[in-house]
Amino acid sequence: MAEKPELKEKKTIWDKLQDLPVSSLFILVILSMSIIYVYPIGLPVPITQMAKDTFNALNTLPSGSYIWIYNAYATGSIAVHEPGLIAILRHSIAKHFKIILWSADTPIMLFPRVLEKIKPDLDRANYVYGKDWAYLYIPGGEPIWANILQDVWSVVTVDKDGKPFTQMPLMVDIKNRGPTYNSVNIVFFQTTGGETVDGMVRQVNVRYHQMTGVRLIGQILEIMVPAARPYYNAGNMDGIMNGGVGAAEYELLLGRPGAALKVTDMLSLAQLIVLAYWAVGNVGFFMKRYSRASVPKGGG
Amino acid sequence: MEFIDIVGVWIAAILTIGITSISFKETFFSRWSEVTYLAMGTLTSIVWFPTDLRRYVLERVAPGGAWIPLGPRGGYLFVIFAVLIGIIAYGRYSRKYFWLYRYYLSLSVGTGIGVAMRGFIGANFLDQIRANFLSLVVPGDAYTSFNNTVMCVVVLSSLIYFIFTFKAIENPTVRRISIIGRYFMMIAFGVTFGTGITTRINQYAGRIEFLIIEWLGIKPIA
Amino acid sequence: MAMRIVRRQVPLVLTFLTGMIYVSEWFVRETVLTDMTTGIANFIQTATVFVFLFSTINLTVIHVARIRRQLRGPKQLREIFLSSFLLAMIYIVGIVSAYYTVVRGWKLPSATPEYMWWYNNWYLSSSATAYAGTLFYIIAATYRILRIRSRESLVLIIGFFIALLYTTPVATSYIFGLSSLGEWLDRIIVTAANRAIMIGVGIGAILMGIRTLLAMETGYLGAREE
Amino acid sequence: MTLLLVEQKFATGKGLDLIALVIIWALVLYYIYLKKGEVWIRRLPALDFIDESIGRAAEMGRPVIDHIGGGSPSEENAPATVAGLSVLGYVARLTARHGVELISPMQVQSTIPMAQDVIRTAYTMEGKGDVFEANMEEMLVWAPSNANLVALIQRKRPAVHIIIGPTWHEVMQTLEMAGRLGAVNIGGTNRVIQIPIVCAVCDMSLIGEEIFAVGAYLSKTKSMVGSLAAEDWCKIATMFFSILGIVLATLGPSFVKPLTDLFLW
Repeated sequence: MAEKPELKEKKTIWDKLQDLPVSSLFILVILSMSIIYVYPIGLPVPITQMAKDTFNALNTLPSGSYIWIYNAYATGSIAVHEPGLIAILRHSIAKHFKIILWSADTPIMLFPRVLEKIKPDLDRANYVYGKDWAYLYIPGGEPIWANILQDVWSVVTVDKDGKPFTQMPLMVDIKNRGPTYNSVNIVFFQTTGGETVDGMVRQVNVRYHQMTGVRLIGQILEIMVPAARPYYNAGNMDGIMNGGVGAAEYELLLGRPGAALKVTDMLSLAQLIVLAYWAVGNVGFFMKRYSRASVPKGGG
Repeated sequence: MEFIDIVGVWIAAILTIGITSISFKETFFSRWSEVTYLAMGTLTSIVWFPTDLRRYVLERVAPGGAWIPLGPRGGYLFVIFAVLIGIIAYGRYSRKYFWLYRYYLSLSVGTGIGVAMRGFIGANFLDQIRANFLSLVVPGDAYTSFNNTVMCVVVLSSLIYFIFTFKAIENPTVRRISIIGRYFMMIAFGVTFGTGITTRINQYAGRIEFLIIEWLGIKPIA
Repeated sequence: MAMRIVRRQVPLVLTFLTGMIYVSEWFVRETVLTDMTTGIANFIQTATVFVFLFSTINLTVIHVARIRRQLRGPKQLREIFLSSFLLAMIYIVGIVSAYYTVVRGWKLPSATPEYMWWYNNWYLSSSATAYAGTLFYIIAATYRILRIRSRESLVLIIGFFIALLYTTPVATSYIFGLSSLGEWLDRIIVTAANRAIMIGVGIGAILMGIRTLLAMETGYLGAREE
Repeated sequence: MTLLLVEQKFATGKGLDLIALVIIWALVLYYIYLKKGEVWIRRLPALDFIDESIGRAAEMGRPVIDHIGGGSPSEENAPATVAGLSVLGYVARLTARHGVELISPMQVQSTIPMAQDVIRTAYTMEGKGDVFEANMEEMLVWAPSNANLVALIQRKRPAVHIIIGPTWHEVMQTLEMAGRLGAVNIGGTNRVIQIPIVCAVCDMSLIGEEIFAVGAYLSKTKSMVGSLAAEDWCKIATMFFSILGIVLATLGPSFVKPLTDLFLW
């Protein structure tokens, strides 16, 4: 921005509308989100076909199936992904699935928060760690996932706390059933990075869907849905949980309202405020341009 | 709740407010929060060092391995060489030995390029071409026919926009097509931008939730 | 000349070979190749373990340089205070936590309660806020930048407007047809435009890879020897 | 027998991938070594814009921030990182020539030495090697995350903010803050999800694959520019096969099946 000679022009109302301090917008958004969180209105949440498909992908499996959950979310999106993970875990526990989770560093550090919330469900269903569910520490991307589905024992032999697989009936059972893909009925992944979706589709759906009928669902951020939707339309993915909204829809379908559902009110209100601000800015811009055009040339 | 937990919640709340305040204006408070975050991010690599050392170095030279540098676990020689290269990377601090780290880099970049090339040729190129094979006339389904036509127009016109070296793109007709492509891309960008706002609101909701429930201790009305 | 070969040509050849091994491993089922790629991946993993100090050295050097310069006014003092605080945190918390992970039998840092306290309260809150704080930047940009300046920006804004309404749960339940319009845009226009961009990015990256492997694009090694 | 061996050794479903890759290699080699890169190329306005804005930064006496994104060189974003580095090299030469302060925040530890080498070479070529040696650590400042990048921008108040390379959510934050503080934004990324944000917020943006072309364009060596022609032939081939596929698919599913099978081979 080169220094322009200062044109002493009087600030009109339209100029002011264009340069409202952005901090006012921030404060308005924060305040409205906080207030509506404490006093929720309960605005309606329509349930999309995509959410229904995601729910049914899990719901139509027989009990005793194996669900593999890959977590790859960063700390910033715990508000989006934790409710999704909790909903899926609750659903799996209710359906008596065998649950195997795997992830790299960050989600392991975040898992205690989730465990705290699903503890009652685990106890009620008599889930025993090592027999009915397990959490593995496996860092690495696509090549590693390929190996996991081929033979998980070749990748790791201990769980996240260093407990050997030989002491875990679940993992021994998986080994006895032959290649690992025999013991994978559905894969659920959560990610904040676009590359994971492509990799999961390649390694899970493309390689094994025809062979074993494995299903693939995932929770991704809303911003990634346009890029991932082709996979869903083509049947490569059985369902996509559309970020926080998707988690809220899932909670509704499951009949266990949780953290995600509370967020939808905040979402509606905050988006409307943003729209209002945007409209104000554009009105200012247009009126200014209009008044400028009507003034004879020479004003600036 | 123990004292240490209460301290923890307060620190977390202060940092949440401090990091948020960066987007408002630069103040001492915002700088302090940013520096704290920088410290926490940087020290993570120090904290993980023993674990990484054990996992990627010590376990790989555990007894019972081989000296031959091949195979999934790698031989002793291979690991020792890797350790040397890793340490050599610090040669960047010396003007005389700065070329040493290029050995590390060349392997690293070679891997990246190889992975990208082999992945993109199928997923980004051929699969996408195949996805274009859409029928423009689906009997008895005007809606799908229309959708397919639109898709083909968008893909082809956008592709023309990206051509660099053919003189033909200066031709007014071709130019007009490429501008149409650009307009379609702009709509798509707008849609993604809009969904971006939704994503971020959802993510920030988690912080507000934390402040209200854990810090202020207010129970929302069900 | 000999030095030049060691300094420059050998790394370029290594890049070429590594790239080619990875590409051929994709197409040919040969145990030797798979072993080689796994070997290279492990090699990089092992070597990368040791670059962990680059960041700390950088921060320390900047700090020392700040102190060496004469103190000039409160601003400089503030910077010195902040960077001292930064380094103290890194060294004390980092080294102590690393020590504890070793003492506790080389477990993952997540098994060290001392570190987890720092992680949960200091790191998690700040990183989560920093990431989620993108909200404030994106809404500020919406207000400041998304103005209907030209025909092109008008088109962009139409897409933006529909998408923002479409992702608002309350709007989709009250405005008829909005959800199908939004879904149509998402499914047809966005998919198609993304596909064109993906094809372009794919080809561009492959060509960039070829240029790099052929040692034409040597930017990453410095443009030439001095 | 030999066929069986080939069958065993060759991974299935990747036949056309291999052929396409070989053809692309052949095209590149043809344009570089036989045509000697004699091709016409359209202008990329973003590049002249870089020159102009750095000149303006010199007039204003404010620094330039060039950021190559947060991709690791050993992953699939490597090509984009290399592209970002070639722009960084060009920018560094300009800043060395004009005597503008250059800051390149680094997000990944293993890219620090790469950027160091690039900037050092650029400064040495302009005869200002000592300037680089004196300010090396301040130029390659460690800023691993978005908050650090934003704070850096707030502190330094750059006149020009360039971000070219693989980027994640930090691109939104840095571009908006730099824009609010009056900097000129130039951006480009290869990651499909972030392209819209770069395109909407930047003063001048490079969409998708343009960032890969920039390196070739900036180097001004004929062979590099020549390889861009190979890229365009790939796009022509894409269009050709797409149109062929569309025509066959419109005629009926049985017509397009051979072509689909070819692509799946």
